Amino acid sequence: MTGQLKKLTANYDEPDLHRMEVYERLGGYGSARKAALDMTQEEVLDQLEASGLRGRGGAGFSMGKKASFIPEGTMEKYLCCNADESEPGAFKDRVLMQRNPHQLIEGCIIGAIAAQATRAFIFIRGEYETQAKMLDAAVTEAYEKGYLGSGIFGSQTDLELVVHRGQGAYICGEESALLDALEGKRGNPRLKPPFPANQGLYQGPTLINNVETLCNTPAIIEHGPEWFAAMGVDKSTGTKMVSVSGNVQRAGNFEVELGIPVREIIYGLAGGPPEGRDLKCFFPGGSSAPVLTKEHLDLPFTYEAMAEAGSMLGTASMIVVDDSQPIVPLALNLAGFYRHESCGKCVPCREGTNWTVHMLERIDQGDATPMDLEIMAEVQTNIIGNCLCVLGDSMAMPIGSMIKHFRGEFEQHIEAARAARDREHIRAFSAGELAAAGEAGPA
Amino acid sequence: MARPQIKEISFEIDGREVRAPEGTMLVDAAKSGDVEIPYFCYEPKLGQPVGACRMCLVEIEGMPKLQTSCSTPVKDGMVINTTSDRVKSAQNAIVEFLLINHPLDCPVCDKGGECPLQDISYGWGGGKSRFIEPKRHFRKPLELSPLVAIDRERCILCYRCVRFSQEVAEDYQLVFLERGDHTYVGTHDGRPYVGPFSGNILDLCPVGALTSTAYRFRARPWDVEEAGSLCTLCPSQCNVQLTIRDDSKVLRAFARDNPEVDDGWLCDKGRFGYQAIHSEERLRAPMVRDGSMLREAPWDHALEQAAAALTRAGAGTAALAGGATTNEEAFLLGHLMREALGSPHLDARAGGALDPQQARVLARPDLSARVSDIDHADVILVVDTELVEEAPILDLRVRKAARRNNAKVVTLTGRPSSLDPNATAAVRFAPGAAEAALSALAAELGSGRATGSRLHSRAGCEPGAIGAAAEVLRAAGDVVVLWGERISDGARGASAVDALLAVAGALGIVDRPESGLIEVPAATNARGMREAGVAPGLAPGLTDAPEAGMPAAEIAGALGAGELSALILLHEDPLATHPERRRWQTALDTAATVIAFTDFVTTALRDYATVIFPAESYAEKEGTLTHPDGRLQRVRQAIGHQGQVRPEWSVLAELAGRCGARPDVRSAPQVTQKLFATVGFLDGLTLDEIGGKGVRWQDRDAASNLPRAELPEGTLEVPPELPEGMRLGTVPSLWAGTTVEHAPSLRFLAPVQRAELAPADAHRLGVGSGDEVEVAAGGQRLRATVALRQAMQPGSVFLVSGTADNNATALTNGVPRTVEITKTAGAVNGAGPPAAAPAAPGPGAQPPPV
Amino acid sequence: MRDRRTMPLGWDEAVDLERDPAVVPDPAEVEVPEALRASITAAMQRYPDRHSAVLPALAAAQKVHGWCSPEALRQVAAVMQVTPAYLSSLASYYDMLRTEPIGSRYVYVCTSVACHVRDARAVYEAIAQEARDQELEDVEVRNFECLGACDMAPMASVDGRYVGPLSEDDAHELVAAVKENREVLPGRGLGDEGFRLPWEDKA
Amino acid sequence: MPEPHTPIDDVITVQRGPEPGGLGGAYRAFGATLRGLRTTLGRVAEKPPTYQYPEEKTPVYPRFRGRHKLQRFEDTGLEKCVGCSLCVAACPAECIRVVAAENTPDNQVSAGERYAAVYEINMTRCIFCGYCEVACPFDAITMGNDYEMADYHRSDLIFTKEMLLADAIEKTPLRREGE
Repeated sequence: MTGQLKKLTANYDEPDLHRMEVYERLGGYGSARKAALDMTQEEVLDQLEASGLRGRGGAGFSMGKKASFIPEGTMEKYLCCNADESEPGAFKDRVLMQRNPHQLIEGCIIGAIAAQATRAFIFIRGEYETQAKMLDAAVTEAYEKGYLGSGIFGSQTDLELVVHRGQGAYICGEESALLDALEGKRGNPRLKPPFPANQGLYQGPTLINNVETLCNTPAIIEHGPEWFAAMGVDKSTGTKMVSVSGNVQRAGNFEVELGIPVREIIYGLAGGPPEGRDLKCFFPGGSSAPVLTKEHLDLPFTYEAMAEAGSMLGTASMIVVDDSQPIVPLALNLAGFYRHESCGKCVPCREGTNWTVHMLERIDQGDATPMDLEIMAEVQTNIIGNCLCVLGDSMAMPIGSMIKHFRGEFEQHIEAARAARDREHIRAFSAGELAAAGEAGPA
Repeated sequence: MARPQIKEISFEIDGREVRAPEGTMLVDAAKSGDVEIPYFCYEPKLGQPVGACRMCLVEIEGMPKLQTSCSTPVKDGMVINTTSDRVKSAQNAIVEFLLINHPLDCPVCDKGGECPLQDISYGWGGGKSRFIEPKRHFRKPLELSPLVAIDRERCILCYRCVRFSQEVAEDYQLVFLERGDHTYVGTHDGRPYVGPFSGNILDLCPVGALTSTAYRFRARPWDVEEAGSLCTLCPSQCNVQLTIRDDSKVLRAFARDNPEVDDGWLCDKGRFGYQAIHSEERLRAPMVRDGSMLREAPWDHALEQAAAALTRAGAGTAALAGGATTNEEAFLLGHLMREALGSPHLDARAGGALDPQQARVLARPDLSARVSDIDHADVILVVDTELVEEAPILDLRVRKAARRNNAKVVTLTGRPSSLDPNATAAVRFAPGAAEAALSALAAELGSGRATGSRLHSRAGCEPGAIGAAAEVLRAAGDVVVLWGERISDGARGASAVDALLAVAGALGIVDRPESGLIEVPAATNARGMREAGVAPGLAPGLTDAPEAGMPAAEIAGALGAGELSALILLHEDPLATHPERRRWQTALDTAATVIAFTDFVTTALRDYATVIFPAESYAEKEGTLTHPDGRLQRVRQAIGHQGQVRPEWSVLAELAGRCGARPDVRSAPQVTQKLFATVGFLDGLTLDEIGGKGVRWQDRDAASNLPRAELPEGTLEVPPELPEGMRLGTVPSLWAGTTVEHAPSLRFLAPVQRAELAPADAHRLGVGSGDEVEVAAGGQRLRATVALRQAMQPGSVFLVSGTADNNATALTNGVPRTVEITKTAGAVNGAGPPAAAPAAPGPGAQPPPV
Repeated sequence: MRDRRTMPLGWDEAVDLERDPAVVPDPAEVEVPEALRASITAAMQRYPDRHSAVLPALAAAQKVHGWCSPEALRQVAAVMQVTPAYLSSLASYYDMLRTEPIGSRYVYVCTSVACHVRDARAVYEAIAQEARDQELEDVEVRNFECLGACDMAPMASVDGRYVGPLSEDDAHELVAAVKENREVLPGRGLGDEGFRLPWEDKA
Repeated sequence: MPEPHTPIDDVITVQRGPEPGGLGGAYRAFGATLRGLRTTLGRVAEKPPTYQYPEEKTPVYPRFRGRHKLQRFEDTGLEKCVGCSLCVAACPAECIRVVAAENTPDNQVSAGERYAAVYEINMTRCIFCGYCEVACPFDAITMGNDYEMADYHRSDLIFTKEMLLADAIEKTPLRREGE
């Protein structure tokens, strides 16, 4: 199990793939047509469930199972595609939408059929202006063809699809916050329960899926669930887009089978750290995943193995950090990101991220003692599990893991910064004294 | 939708077995087991829980993570632990997080001593802080409105105030701005938060972030006593709690939750109106006219003068009662008039008397709804009343029903209603054409009583609008009809009420216990006064008066013509509230004697009164009031009488005695008992039974003593055609009147006259928003500022009534009236409409403390 | 041009008691540019609930007015029949909506983790310095959260066009191109004809 | 099962004085008197111990709780009291009355937002327990060592803020260290 296995991205080298005729020429929309005309909703649902496809947005929950939670009934149901890819390190959805927008639209149609939804929304982050424009164009093409709108593919099913642009808020990637944002509110996460499958958008049952998850569905319908389940290992079926970034020689997206060794991804596909550098640590699943170190390089890249190692696979966005990077500025950058992106709704996340940033700043400025490190570690545990959504945990877990793995470096940094600050004080003090005596040069 | 049935379940909390209604949130259910779970953001009155403060985390068996007990409904067999180490450490952590940016300025903070954050930090906090970074420091306090100051350092972002603004008042003016730790509570573009209910956020704030500019630093909880009473400033009769210092001064008023009346909210008039009690200008001693001057006089002299004048006038006396006249005062006024002076001419309504038979029909228990029925109604029909101005708390109630219980709202009004955005159907008719609109609605609902063709055009409605409203109503189960007293005004009033009853009949209200009508009257205790016999044709208990008297409008004529010679004004100034101001001016001028009970001497009284007795404020009064839904509630004395003020019941009794018919009463409760004994359907009622929350007389057995009254049958009269031209309508302002003028905090809200016009009419008249216009009718004219209203029916103009200057009563005469509108020269276009122009004295001009 | 402020605008300010409260404006009292009204109305029709159109409407108003000015919000409020405060609340929540007149165009420089380890801070500071030196006006230059292009780190988004990988040396040319309103670093924008990452060429 | 009773050693030995007669007898008869006389004679040379109050005053101990005093900040002259009313809450005799008000830029009385517009202590009721001093979070109220507050009218014994703020005329001497 090495190297890439291009299934999702099989046709990505095709020029003008984003145009309807090219996509259709390569067999596009066949699955959606099949699902709309030849299959019942239960069949679509069964196939998705049997494939073992797990949500690619981070939580890794079975997509078919999630769709099966949508209750029966006459109320309006909704499908939301979560294209608010904002996790530092993640850029796979951008590529999927940009290269092959019709694949996503087809996935939306299949997802909507499975969820019996008659309205679908693609919530795309506002920063992806180019991608949103391409999606808009593709949606228009699909409407013109009758693949969207009333009676799709000439069936009895209706489906309205709207591309909804966010305006810049990481938290809108959290599914309930996404719903609030889509309803025209501040994108604050909601309390759960009720879960979106029961009470989501406009209080109706709502299926929310990541771009990559939905993009996988056409192939499942086309080739059957067994074909999909045969790839990967155990419960981590199918191929997975892995985004590798940071201190590597060849950053980019790679489609791999789950179960491939981590070393193969970092060193094989991405070329490893730059010449003369060594790996310090890596985030296996975006910046909210606790960091892992060299000792974890030989683990297989699966949901289970990453969890066992104390981290998570998440969005499968690997950020590689080499040994030239000091840990404190990295932690500060990370904490600063989460402080900025915290919605401010719940106390532990709002105050905890803020406090953590303050403490890291003090550490960096030589204003801290090793006791502060203890407090910081405890603040992280106080955040974890006490928040309304996972954003607080997303900061607390990696910061906690950094303290765990690099406590020595933190302590050295504290001491070095203190020493530097003291030297500066002494210098300023003596300069001041000299100035007072009127003998000094420039102050 | 009927009231839900509640099932009891049992669960275990901290090792004890507890029973609670199913579906109750854990925080509330825990209380039945004497377990207190701390929380900040939870407040069921504000809608769905938000789970933002995370203070209420508990451990529930079978759930891996701690759960917020404010959002977890209790289920049968649940096992909950609120004292485990996990829960404790989470609670300590949250308190520590909350306090890292909360200043510890409790000694200075107004909330100190009654602060949930203080209490919870003591009870559930870790007792230490490890936050050594500098806290946020900002300028404080900052004004949020003339009534509310905000201290953003202290704010813990619990969502309560913004949820109130968004989900209860629905004014959506107070919001969270920015994000994350930068989040703060604010308004758009530095505008003040001004709305009729803004003061409620003061009660909601669990820390000292929002403080009342009127109460700021006036007292500590241990300096004061609380006194439960009733607000008598509008017909909503909200239950209030007054904060009293030194037994003599009201410092604050806040809501005393009564789900059957106010649901725990209070409007700003009720909250800050108490300031008028201590106004320097309040009358504190009797005054007697001495030539052209009114002079302060000893009580005995004033009583002697008044009694002599009344004895002289005898049956030539008339009386008007208004405002917050209690049932007891109304009863004694009736005694004074009918027994002592032999005059039947007493009235409490400005727009004309209610037909006695209709009064009895409307009082029927099966036809009347209780306020809480609004919560569970399928459809709420609002007929020609602007609730937010006339009975604000009912406006909140209707909004709640629509938002929380998906009740449909149908508005049938002349002026665009503030409830229109919540309404499933909104029908606009021409001002004064309620009769035609109701007849048309009755016809659409299939009532056989409605006749006449083109009813909707007689009502001036869009074709089809009434049909759409009827569509909503036809499908409904329980319907609550809120109707404004004004539909029964004027010459066609009786026919309009008949049409209303036809609608009620077509909706089958009589047969549905949770359906009914609620009248929204003009005067606070209109219902009580009517039932106590202050009406020209009604004796106490809604029985026919032995001798029918004149209604208010005729009294004015008779006084002007010299047929009557004396007038008693009990809390009433006819120039402010009655139509045909000109005619009343003549009447007051001609009357030989005018005896008034008032707390503030208005211009009219200063010019015309012979004797003025100081009226009690509601904080000094003892008595009962009757809510429009029939609930009798007690007004209780909270402070000693200020100055030389005497209980009014005793003054009325004394006057009656001096005029020859001394009533046998020696105390306020004795008057109450006498009233209850006289009014058949209040038979056997006691003050104890009324208690703190009141009692609806319709719910008591004695209600069967109500004189029998059958629903009218037979066809309705055909309503008249509409007059041509710009038809005038009026809308009262909540902020009109002496209370607001004399409460320093509220003064900025005193209304300024404005003419609301449809854009088409404005275009035709060549006026724009903010222009000054002159509105004229019947030789009278007044000035107003134009405000454009998209939803206004063309051909209508609405003016505010009750303003200090340019009162619309100058133009009204009780019938649909048309007016001429002309632009006045020299007005500047584009100067925004001074809807709530802040008056000169801001909060800085308040009187010194105590 | 700004770095992230220590505290947001308005935090330390009292309201102006002399002004009227901001209630839902009556449609008859506000003039709205026809194109803006049409685009907001169209957006409202796309959703089952008109409130969903708030973000598209604010984005449209921002295009017209350059920022979410009180006047812009009043216009949106009048068309959508919501209060201006509701819009203020949203406009200040989302990073791409500007509540101050700091430029009608933008340069966002990503400084999040993946770019951080590739020295993005220096790139941002160089661009910010260049912007000051070249007196760049009407353009919002700020460091931004992850823009989802970690493969081309460090990178920036110039009015939605992603350019990268950048180095400090690119700052001068980037700012000059923005200032002269011409294409920024042609060939190095994501989606440009034949755009390849440097190591893809090597491969 | 009750424990068996074990008698404890509770016998008290009574020490008796000398029996009558002899030297011991004499001591028994006059010993106490002589000892008393020794004290008396020992004081013969001393001056009378009467203090000529009020001309002469007994010094009080440093922690003696006498007349209250409201403090100001030495540097700014602002009052330390912010009118928080905690002393009122603490006072068991309910003899303090505080009415607070808000500082304005033109009228800055205390540091912070709040000041005591009225601060009264009813000295006829005060029991000088010192709880107010303990309760005060700003050390604004302290207890001096004056105890001479007698007056002819009760109303004069309601001390106003001005009286409490004024520099008290310290009439009572303080006991020196070790005195």
